[in-house]
Amino acid sequence: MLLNQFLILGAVLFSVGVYGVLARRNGVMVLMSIELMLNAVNINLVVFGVQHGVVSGQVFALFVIAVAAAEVGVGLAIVLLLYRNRTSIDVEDFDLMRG
Amino acid sequence: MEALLAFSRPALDWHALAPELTLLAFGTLITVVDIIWDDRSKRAMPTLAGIGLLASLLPILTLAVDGSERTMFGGAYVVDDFSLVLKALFLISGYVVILMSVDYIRDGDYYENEYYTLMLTSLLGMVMMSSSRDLISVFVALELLSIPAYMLAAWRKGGARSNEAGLKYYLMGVFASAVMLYGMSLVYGLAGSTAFEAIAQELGSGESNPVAILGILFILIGFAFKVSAVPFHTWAPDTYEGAPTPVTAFLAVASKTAGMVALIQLVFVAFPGRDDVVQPFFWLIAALTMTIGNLIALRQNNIVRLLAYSGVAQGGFMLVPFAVAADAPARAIEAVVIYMAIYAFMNLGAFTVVLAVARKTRSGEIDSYGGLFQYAPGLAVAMTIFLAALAGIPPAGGWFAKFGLFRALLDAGGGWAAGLGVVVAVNTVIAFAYYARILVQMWFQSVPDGDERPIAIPGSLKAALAVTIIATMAFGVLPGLVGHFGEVSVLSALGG
Amino acid sequence: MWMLENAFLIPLIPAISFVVILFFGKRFIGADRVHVVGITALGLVWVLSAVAAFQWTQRVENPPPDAIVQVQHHGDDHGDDHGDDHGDDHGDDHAAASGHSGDGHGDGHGGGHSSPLIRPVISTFSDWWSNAGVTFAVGTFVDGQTVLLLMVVASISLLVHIYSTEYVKGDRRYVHYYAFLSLFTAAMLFFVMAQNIIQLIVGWELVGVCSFALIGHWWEEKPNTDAALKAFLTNRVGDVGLLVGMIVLWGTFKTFDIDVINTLISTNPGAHHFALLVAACCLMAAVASKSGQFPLHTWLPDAMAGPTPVSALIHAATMVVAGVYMIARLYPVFYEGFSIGTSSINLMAFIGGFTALIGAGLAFAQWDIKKVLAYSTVSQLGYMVMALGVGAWTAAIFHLFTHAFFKACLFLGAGSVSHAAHHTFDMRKMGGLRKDMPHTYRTFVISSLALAGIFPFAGFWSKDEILLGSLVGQENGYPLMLIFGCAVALMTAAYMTRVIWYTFHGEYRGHGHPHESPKVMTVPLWILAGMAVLAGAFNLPGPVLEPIGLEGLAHRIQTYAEPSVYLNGLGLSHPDPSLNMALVGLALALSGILITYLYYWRRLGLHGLTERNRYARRGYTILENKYYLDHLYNDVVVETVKRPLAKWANRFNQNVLDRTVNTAGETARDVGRWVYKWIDQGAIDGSVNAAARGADSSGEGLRSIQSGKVQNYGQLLFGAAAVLAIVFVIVV
Amino acid sequence: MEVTGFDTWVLSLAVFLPLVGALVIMLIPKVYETELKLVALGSSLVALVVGIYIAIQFDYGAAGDLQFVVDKGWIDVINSRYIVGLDGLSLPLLLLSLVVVPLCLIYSWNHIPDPGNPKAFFVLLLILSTGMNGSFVAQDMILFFVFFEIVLLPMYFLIGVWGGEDRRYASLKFFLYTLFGSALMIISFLALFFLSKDASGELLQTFDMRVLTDAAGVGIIKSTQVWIFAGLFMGFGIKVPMFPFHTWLPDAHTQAPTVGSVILAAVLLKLGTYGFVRIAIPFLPEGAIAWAPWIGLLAVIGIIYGALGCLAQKDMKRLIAFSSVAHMGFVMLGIATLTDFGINAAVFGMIAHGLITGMLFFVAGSVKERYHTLEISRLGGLLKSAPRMGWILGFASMASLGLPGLAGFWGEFPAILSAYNPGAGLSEELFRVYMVIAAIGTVLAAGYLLWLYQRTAFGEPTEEFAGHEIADVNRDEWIAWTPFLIGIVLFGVWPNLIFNVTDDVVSGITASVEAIAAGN
Repeated sequence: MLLNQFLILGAVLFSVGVYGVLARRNGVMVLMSIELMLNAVNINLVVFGVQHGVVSGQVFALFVIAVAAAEVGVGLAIVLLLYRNRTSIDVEDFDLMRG
Repeated sequence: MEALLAFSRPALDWHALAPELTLLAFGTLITVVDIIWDDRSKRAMPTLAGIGLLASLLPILTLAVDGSERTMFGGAYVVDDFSLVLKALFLISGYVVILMSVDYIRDGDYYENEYYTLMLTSLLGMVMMSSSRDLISVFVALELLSIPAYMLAAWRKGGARSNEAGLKYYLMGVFASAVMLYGMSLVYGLAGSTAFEAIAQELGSGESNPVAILGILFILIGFAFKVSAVPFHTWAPDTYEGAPTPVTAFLAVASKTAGMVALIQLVFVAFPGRDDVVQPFFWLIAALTMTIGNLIALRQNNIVRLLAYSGVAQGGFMLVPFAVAADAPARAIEAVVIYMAIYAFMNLGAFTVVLAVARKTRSGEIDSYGGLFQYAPGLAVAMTIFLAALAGIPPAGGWFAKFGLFRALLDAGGGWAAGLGVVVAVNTVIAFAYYARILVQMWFQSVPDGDERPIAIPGSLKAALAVTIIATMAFGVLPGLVGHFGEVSVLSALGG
Repeated sequence: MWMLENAFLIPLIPAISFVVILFFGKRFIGADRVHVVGITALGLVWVLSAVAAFQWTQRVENPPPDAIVQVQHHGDDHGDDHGDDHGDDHGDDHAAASGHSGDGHGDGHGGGHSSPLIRPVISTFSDWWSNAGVTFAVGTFVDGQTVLLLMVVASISLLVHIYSTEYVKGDRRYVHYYAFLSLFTAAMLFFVMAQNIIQLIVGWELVGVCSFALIGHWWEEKPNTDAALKAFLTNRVGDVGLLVGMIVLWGTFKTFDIDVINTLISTNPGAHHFALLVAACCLMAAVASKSGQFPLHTWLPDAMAGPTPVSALIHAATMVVAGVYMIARLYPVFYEGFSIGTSSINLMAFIGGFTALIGAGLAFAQWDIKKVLAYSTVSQLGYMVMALGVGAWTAAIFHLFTHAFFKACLFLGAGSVSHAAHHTFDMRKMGGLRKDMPHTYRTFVISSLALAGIFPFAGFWSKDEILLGSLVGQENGYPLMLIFGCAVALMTAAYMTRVIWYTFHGEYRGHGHPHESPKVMTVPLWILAGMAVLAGAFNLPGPVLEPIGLEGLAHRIQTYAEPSVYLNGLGLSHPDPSLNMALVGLALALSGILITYLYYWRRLGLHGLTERNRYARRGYTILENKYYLDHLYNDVVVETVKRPLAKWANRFNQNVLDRTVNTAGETARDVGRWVYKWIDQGAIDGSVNAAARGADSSGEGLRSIQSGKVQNYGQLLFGAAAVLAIVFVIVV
Repeated sequence: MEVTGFDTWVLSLAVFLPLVGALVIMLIPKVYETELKLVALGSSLVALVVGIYIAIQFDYGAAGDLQFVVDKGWIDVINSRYIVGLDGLSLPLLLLSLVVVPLCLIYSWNHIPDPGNPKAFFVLLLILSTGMNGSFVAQDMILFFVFFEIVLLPMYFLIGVWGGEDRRYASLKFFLYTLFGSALMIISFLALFFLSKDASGELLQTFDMRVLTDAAGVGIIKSTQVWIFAGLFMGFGIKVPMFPFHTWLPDAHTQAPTVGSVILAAVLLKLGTYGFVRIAIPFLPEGAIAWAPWIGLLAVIGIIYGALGCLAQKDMKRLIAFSSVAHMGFVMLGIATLTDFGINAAVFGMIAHGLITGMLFFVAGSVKERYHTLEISRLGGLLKSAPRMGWILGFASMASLGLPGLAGFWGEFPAILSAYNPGAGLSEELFRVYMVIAAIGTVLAAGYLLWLYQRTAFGEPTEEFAGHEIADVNRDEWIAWTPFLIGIVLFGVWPNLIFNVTDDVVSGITASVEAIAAGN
């Protein structure tokens, strides 16, 4: 099967996600990028699972999806909180504490 | 349909799971109680949470007495002495944190019940972490302990700093766990299984495979983030400063310990054969963490921030034994476990004093400690003991922790180990330089604002202080106590 | 022989009196009556010393069997005495020793009167200290040399105690004064009966401290304390030599016991020559500092800042001879080290002779009477050292003996003078005192004659032996030393005459009315003067006594005091008395007096010295038109003696030696300051602090990582991860 | 000697009684000042009595063996045990530390230095005392390490709280130096633990000093020994302190309160030299032989250097502090020779230096208290304004410059003497050069001490203080000082009191070193 292609897809997705996290300044976009990374992982897991012919990979993927949902929930809550207090979701603005 | 019904429940060892279940039960209980009588229940909450923790200690004791090693879910979840020791440690430190929180949370009129629920949930994650021997369970445990922690960090929802702390912790956390997951996926891909034993067999075999190295590194980095090792520590100071102080204590002790536990299992159970990657990696990380953490700490003026960096440096000390994981595994594990145990108490103690003092001075600046010895000699002496312990000066406990490191290093022997030993020695000195700044303020300076009214310390804080002081001194004078736990945990962790 | 075994009592008594005076003096005895304690103690000491001396003579005259070292069974005997100290090679001990001792008798002191070799009385008391399981005892070592010194110290110290009751009456620190006199006496006695070289060191240092304390007795005035410090520090410099030298001895013989060391050398001469040379040179430094030998003598004149009786006791009669005493005590070391037996010039002899010369020269340049006497002491000590250097052991000790008395007498006389003349020592403020203080005058003159070496005064005999010794030497003579000796003999007579002139003749140039000192001061003077006359009788050469049929009494000091038990082994020989040498010496002394006399009394003096009052009358007229007389006689005396030698010596002394000593201290301090400022605070401490600052600032720098921007954190995290990944993938 | 009944715990008693006293005091409220002072003095005195009992019971015939040994389990995990015991080497030092503390308490009875607070002051002194006593009797390396470290914090606070103007800097410096040293020391201890083998080549894996002494480093190859010794050298050398690690000492001494300086000089510095004699040399003979020339070199440098430092000082106390560097130089020279003479002299030197320099610091403290300055140029005429104190200062100076008949001499002379032919095949030429340099050091010692004395005691008081009434030695001072003065004279007159006790132990040590040296 096309193992390498899937892996490359995963890698590309992951990289895009990383870029998004590090470059985008909009908090929501950052969250989305993280989702991208997680999904890259999922692709890997599923593909490897298929390749090895074991189910555990897909199970792992399911866990990841579930956890990701929870994470994003918390993330959005925090972003909302910040927006309420600071009327901004630009992650660059939040540097009260440094040094 | 058939498939659905075909599901057969895996065999559960209820005794082994009792601690987790008890925690879970109390977590939900708190929520339920809160729903039933909301405001009237506030006072009961901390008590309830405390009882919950103590209650879940009981099965741990019975299990310890029983002593047999119990494995479940195809080796994904193991209850052995090692895990028991650490579960106990988590629960006790959690209990101390709750003692610290009571008045803080109440006075700040934040949500109380949710606070304790989350605290218990996070602890549940840690307790699970110490038993996980499988990528999936490790991952789940990690997230279970992290997600509530994100919320706790942002607890003061009105406070901009608290929000920011939460945000930073959250973003970095999930980013790190994403990286870690990617590593896990690669490792899984090579091993074809998520169980540690299997991974050990697959990856353990000699020749180096770039993908494997990448996977291992990413996983390790994920947890290096958790234990705030340089250069993955950046979130820690900001989060510690911004988060509510009890939460900071919780993060600095419990969640860091959890990360260490995960690392122990990964390094000694999952990647025992890969010392070519593991040892240099940790040598580098440990040296960096100690040194940079200490150096930056020299320049801090906010005590919480100073303790944060000191915590980073302490984490570096804890990472030292991993650098000789393969050469002296037994001593290494022992050293880490002992260090974690002692560190938990001395650091919690320090934070407790900070809380108590802050009740009067309402400030986190080091200068605000001026003349503490004059108006609150008790607190000053307590703080002195904790700082001495952190600096590793007998008879306060810390010396034995440091001793463990040196012991592991020299047992491994060789130039690299000795070199790291010297790095440790130098860092001990640097570390005392900034601990001394607090001592100087407390003992040598006069009170900045001449008010010398003694500090009223609420009972719960007194209790927390008592526990931590007694533990710290006991570990220092009779290190055998903690040493024993270190020993038993070694045997089981190495499958002995 | 009881006294000889229990000699430790002798130093013990003054030690006790020190404690009593210091701690109970003021309260229980009364500040003005403490001298009673001291004098009583010294009286006791004197009696005991006398007993010891008598018992020693008995031991020599009819020795108990165990005291004799049979020349024939020399080696074996020692074998018994000193156990395994040198258990080997008895055979050649035997031969060598007996041979030497044989000819030692042959040309020994005229009458061929042979004395058996008497072993000293050594008694040890307790385990003083111990090392490597070996314990080292403290004990006493009594032989003729010891008892001789005991007598000298006891007598003079006693007289000084008595004399001081008047001299320092009403002093602000009367108690301390007597306390330290006692302590000094104790230390000195302890030193002379030292059984091992450690004890030598101890006594040596203790007397030094007492001298420090007594020189600085009037410490309110800075000059006094400076003098005290100078004395102590100069002696410390010498003590380096002492320590090292003694250590070398220990390293060579692995024992501290003086008797063993001496025996080992004398029974096996020639062994470890080099080690002995090193030891001897080091010890010479110590001698130079303690006994005021060139070039470390400069402290001695300054030491005159102390009270005069102290100068008499410490800086003339006793402490300053400690060096000489040590050489005599460890004579085999020096004899072998400097190979005195074979050479015709050696370090010790030269230093001694040279010191004698410059000392005498300097005595001319002084106006302070005590300084004249101080330089005279330097010069006479040089004599003794020179004598030891040429192998004339007995002569040296004999001279030490006689010199102690007449020099003490001179100092006390000077003290009495200043007591009369308003506490000045400047001879220009004196003059014509002989009428006012006849006793002082007479005693002073007697001792001066003794010092000048005029027949039949004590100095004549001892100085004669020294000159004789350097003439004959051992295997070959010491011509240079002889020349030095003769020159000094002449100069000594000369400067003493000068002193007498300025002090007692002419007319009184001071103010006030001088008066004779009370009996308590003059009686000691007379006693000492008496000794200055008679002391010579203790070692008269045989020929002198033959006419009166007393040759049995000849060479008493040589017989009793000389440790032949060691010296014979070295083959030390004694020159036969020579009339010519005696005459030459006498002639030199007389001519010295004569020239000076001419210088001050004009040529009429040539008629002789018998009718005093006439020359006195001349004296006044001389003073009226002094100028052209000076001009006249400068050509004769000053140009030949004073200018060249004295002035040069003085300049050298003041500008070179003295300045070196002083500037040494200054430079040490400057070096100290420099090192402290630059090395200690600068380099060492600085580097440490710099490291600390470095840590601090690097911490500051690292803080910039913590930008507070979450995305920078992320970049750092992922960047680090990537870098690590790449590195490991490549490396591993 | 089999230990029975009371004797099994006398040592622990002597060690921990002061600590008990400290705990009791902590419970007494501040206001009962006299009571807590009494408790402090009482506990330290009882400890002293126990010490005297020990000294009486001590079997001097077997001074070479450990006596009153107690061997109980402590940290089984790392096989470290609670082993205490004392032999001829420990006994004098233990007594010294037992004697010094109560005297310091008495001295500070009525004048606690600013900012007062006798409670804390006495508590710290007592904790300090426990640490010092323990270090001298501990026979297990870990136990030794713990006691060795316990003294740090109390001294840190004594200097930092009750010290002079520059106290923060001084105290921190003192602490960091020592901490660094002891960190390296513990590394070396562990290396010994893991590497030591017994004669049959079995790994010992013990911290028991007795065992390691017997093992005498067999089975540890030379290069390793040298490295381990280096660690110990840092640990102990900084404590001594040896050039060039000495710079903490003058600051600490100058800033510390009087009794702080006294204890520092009298006991704390001895921990370092004691460590060399007790641990470094017997455990690692080959390392010792390899290091000896360098130690000797640093020692003689220290001698000259400390003296020069003294000559430069303008402050009396700082001068005395620098003189410590010189004196410890003699001690270290003695140790470096690896001979009985040398090491015996070193031990004697420790005691003598403790008494003499302690005495000098006492006087300096009292002078400071009366004149409110220690600037030498401003002092003067002490003999006139306070004769007795002047006398004591003179006496102590004389003792300090190594006057025979007083204690100082017996620390110096045999040390110099031992350098004439060093043991264990060390280069004679080299050490003879050291010997001469050291001997010259004695001259400088006389120089700075007498100059000090001349400038402070002799002459007339400076007009600044001419009018003032300067009180002479008072009762407390007499009580505190007399034992020192007696000790200085007693040991000076009859040195065997100490040599006799230490000799056996020292002979044992040197014997093993010689054996090793002969072996290769």
